[in-house]
Amino acid sequence: MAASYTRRTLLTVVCESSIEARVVADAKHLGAHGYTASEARGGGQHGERDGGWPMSGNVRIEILCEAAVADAIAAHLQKTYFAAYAMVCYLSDVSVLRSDKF
Amino acid sequence: MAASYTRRTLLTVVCESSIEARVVADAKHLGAHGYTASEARGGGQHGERDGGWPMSGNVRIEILCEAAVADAIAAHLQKTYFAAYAMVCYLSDVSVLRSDKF
Amino acid sequence: MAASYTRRTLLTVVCESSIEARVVADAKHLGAHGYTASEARGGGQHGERDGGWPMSGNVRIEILCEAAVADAIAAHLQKTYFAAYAMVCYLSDVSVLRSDKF
Amino acid sequence: MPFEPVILFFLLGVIAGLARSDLKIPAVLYESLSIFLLLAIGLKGGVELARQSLSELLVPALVVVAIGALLPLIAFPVLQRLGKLSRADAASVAAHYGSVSVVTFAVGAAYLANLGQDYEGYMVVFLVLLEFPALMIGVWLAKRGQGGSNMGKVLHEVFAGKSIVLLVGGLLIGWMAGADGLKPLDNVFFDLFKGLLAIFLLEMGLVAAGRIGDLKRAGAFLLGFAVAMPLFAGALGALTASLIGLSVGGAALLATLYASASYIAAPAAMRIAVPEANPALSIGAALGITFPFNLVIGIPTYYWLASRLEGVV
Amino acid sequence: MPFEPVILFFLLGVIAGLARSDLKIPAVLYESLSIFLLLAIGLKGGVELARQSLSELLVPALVVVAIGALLPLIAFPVLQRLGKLSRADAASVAAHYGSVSVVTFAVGAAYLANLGQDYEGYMVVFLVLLEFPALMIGVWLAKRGQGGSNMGKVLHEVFAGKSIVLLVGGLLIGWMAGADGLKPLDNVFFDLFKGLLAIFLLEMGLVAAGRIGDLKRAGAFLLGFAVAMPLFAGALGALTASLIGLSVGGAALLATLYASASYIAAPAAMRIAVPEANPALSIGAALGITFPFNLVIGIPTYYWLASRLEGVV
Amino acid sequence: MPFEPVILFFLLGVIAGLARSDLKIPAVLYESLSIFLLLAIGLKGGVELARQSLSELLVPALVVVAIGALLPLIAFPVLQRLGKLSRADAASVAAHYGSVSVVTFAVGAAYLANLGQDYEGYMVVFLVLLEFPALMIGVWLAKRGQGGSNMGKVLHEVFAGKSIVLLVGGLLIGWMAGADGLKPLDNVFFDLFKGLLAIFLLEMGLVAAGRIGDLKRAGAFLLGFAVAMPLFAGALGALTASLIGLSVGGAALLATLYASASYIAAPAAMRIAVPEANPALSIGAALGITFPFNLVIGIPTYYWLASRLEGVV
Ligand SMILES: Nc1ncnc2c1ncn2[C@@H]1O[C@H](COP(=O)(O)O)[C@@H](O)[C@H]1O
Ligand SMILES: Nc1ncnc2c1ncn2[C@@H]1O[C@H](COP(=O)(O)O)[C@@H](O)[C@H]1O
Ligand SMILES: Nc1ncnc2c1ncn2[C@@H]1O[C@H](COP(=O)(O)O)[C@@H](O)[C@H]1O
Ligand code: NA
Ligand code: NA
Ligand code: NA
Repeated sequence: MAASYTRRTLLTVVCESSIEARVVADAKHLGAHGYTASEARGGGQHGERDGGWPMSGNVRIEILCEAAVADAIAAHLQKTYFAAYAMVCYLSDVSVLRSDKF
Repeated sequence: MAASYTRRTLLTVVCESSIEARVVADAKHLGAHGYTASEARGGGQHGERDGGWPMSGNVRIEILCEAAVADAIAAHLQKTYFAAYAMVCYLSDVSVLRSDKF
Repeated sequence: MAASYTRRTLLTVVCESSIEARVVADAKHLGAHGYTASEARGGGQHGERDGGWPMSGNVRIEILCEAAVADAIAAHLQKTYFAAYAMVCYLSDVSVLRSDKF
Repeated sequence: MPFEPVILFFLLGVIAGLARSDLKIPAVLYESLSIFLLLAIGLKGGVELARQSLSELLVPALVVVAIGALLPLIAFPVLQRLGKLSRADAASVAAHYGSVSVVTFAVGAAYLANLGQDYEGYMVVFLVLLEFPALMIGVWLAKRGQGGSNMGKVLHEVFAGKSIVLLVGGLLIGWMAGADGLKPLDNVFFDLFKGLLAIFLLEMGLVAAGRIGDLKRAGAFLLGFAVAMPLFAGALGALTASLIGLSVGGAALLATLYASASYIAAPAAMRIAVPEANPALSIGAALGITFPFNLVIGIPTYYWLASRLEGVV
Repeated sequence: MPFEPVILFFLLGVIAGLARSDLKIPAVLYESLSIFLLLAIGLKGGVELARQSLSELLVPALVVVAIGALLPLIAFPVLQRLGKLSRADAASVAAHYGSVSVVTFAVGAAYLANLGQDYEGYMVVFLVLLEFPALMIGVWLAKRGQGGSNMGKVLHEVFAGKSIVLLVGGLLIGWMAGADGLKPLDNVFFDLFKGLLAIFLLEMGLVAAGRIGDLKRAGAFLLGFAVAMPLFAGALGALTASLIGLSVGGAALLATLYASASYIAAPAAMRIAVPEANPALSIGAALGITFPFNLVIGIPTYYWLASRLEGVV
Repeated sequence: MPFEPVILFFLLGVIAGLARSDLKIPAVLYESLSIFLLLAIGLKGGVELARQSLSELLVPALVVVAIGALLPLIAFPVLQRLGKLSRADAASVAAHYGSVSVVTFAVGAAYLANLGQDYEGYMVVFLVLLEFPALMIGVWLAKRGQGGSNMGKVLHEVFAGKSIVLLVGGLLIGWMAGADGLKPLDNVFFDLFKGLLAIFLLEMGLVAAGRIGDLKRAGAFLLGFAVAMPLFAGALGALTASLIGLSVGGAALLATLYASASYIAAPAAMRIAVPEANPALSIGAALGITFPFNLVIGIPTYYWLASRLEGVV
């Protein structure tokens, strides 16, 4: 196969929409080169968030990056947002093409 | 790094929108503490589901939980919905912060 | 547990909406039996794509398939679209039920 | 036969769909328009109802519902025996055809307005009443002698379903507020009705074109059923209308209601209550054949029938 | 007390929400309607403003803002001492009640129109001016003596927030174009206003019904506050109106503004600037109690109050 | 020069975008409004066309298309030689400027209506006819001598693309139904047109503000081209109009069509057919410069030109 893969980390953050811009800015600041965001609903410790009106919308943000960058972002999110905002974040290992992008 | 990770299972279910509420309720009943849902389109054994009208919409549901809970939910979905509904489900391993949440 | 799992590959493609139909058609041609798509926004090498108007929308496509099929699709996407289109793609390992579907 | 321009929007949608145009009506616009149409129809009916003595409606309503309930009971054995459909499929298709299509009703009303033909304002009440009995009967037909009929879930699905909530809610608001109270809302709910119906029909055309694939799986019997059943039901509707003494316009609309097949409430309810039924069959027939058939051929036919029967019965 | 039909749409939404209907107004329709309502209110105000000498507005505006700024300052100690709320929660709730609700204002204006009661067109200017001071005060109350007040972010969040952009933008466009220039847009921005407000209220009813759970966490004190505060603020508004010599209609609207609690701008600003405040408390009170209270009971009461005060002061 | 208020909505959008407001017009509202505008323009043109002998249109239409086809052929060498753009980029930009912008056309028509200036109703036919030849020419320019031109895909992309489907569909429906048949739809498709155009322009302002970054990459030559090209094309349009004997209003609109640059059909088609062209260049120029230029300066200029030429030619 022509494709050659590199291991990278995929950091997924689900949080309330009101902080989307800040989470993305923080991630870039800590070394992320890109992100993907999509609208989401959900439920967890902070109750049901059904997206029916602006204050109850969630966003699902995915960031592909090097493991160290993912760690730094996750640590930053934990410190900055976990106490006061509805937020979940998790990491997984993926194989990417064009590793220089991430 | 301040962040300390725990392994958890991420169960992803893609199914027709009409059963979203039931799948979420079942998952909670079987031990899930939260979920994330977003609108989706797609295609598979049951043909194209383009989301153009209510009956052809899909939903993508993600549930972070312990491996045993994910197994239980997956087994339940298989038994209850696989025969009659458009549905796909898969599991992957992820690292979470704040493992007590899941 | 009644559920018995098989390993499969999950190929995720994030790309500009204008080529969604072609990517899906190519994937089916190369052996995919299904796909899931959802609207997305994001940013990367090609700048911010905020989904505010049709030309700036992204789509997030997921394809569950055998590893060889995923490799073939990824290689094809790299060859056909990477140079000219905003696109990211990555692979991860997942466990599926009903492996014959994929 | 006079010509109703909103149908052209439906045809445009069908053609765009068949030509694989990238024209897509966003799902949210579909939902928004259907919320609007359901509310507006309810409000209109409610305003008419406020002019009406409710007690006089009781007997006609009972007759309309009772005869309407025959439709799924007649369709079921035909589908199961002649059509060789499984019990679940036969029951689900019967439920779709026993229930009613709000948009077909709206096009029928527009057709009459175009002709300057009046009709009883409380027809909307019949629309509401006819929506659900067939769904109950369908579930019962599917589950007879099996236990675990899920009837409770269906009841909730139907009564708390958005189409009943909006129709009945609109009906009540219209009834309470009356024509005067709603006057400031007329600019939206009455004046925009037909134009927005046209856009909705454009979307329905696209959706119907997407069901063509389903029709292949449906088989010749079901295709025939999708044309014969509305004609039979329309005739029954026109007769029932004579029985309860409706005007020509009212008779045409009752025929249209009986003849129409539900594609909003019924698919949703059947999917929950009779999951083993294949939705491609019932939706393909109802939306792919019967809906366009009624729009283009059925409604003028039912009107003609209603005019014929007037002198006779 | 006369009867305002748009409220029935709100009630329908509440009932549908409590009955766990699957009726959902798509989030995009909510956003689209709120864009429309904000723009339309701004345009209307701008057209009126063009008829007005701006310099005459200066003193009344200063009085209205200064007295309005008392509201969060009065509410805060009550919430913190009597209500035992944390500093952040007390500040956030105070900011919600000090700011204003655009939709409550719109229903108030519809109520007056229904009665044929005129009011000063520049009330919309007060609406805009009252939106943000309370938010600044809320942030200041929360952060006093803590440093890191984030005031810059709040200022940007508020002034570049969509509700101010659309209201002020509409105001300026209306002011520049004048009634004649906007005439070709009246079919949309004026004629559709009330009907679309009705649909928006249906949605708000669904949202409010979803906040019921929050109310349990809020506790009895906050429930009482959510009724008492608007009555107190409404009375203060009616008095302020006498002070600056508004008509009865204007006084009723100013009372409504003071009495209303923000649930668009305030939640967004507080979430960014005072994240440690629990949004369930402030939103539950503002949207779950005060908003419906004002719609059904408050507005007629403020109008009654305004009529009473007219002769007196 | 008279003043067209809908432009203020565009400016509001630009300002909100530059101020980084959180105001976002949901993508679905954008799509819904563009469906509405395209359909409405088509319907309006169709109704006018029904009053027209089609055979008389043939020669003027051929002239308009033939001269319009010169535009991309002239722009391409300028862009490639003087502007040093790659072949693909030059071809893509040429295609954008050779094709037309529906919204610029609509604002031009509103501008004339505002002045009480009539124009030939069949201008919409020219709008449709001018949309695609330039796209074909652009693809041909990009692929000349390379093989694999994808022309088939482009043809399908354009003819089954939503803007042609809705414009032509509307045209046909309007033509078949005629003014009388469409009367019940006027409340939506005609009365709401200008107000909804205003909201659409607000959104376009936000989008245009977001293209500012692209302009930096575009370089000084392209910025100059984005102003000079519409002026040149507008003059050519006014001359062509004299040639075929259009009224002043018609001449102003034809000039506007020639001068406008496509940002709906062209970007979509070029993305598929000439992927190696950088969309930031063509969209940045067309949407970031030419569109606002035409709205504010171009349209009044073309009207002035058309009035001047009237006596002369
Ligand atoms: N166990 C879970 N699995 C998947 N998503 C979750 C889970 N818990 C929370 N979430 C998502 O994260 C958001 C915030 O979570 P929380 O802070 O727990 O309320 C929720 O609204 C969900 O969308
Ligand atoms: N191979 C696949 N990869 C990704 N998603 C799939 C796949 N197969 C099915 N799906 C999704 O699952 C839904 C139901 O699948 P099915 O039951 O196979 O029709 C489809 O509409 C797709 O959204
Ligand atoms: N590092 C990343 N992590 C997640 N998504 C990304 C990343 N880089 C790019 N993307 C997504 O892929 C799209 C195209 O990427 P690009 O070709 O780099 O502009 C972007 O608009 C994002 O949605
Ligand atoms: Na029926
Ligand atoms: Na207030
Ligand atoms: Na042009």
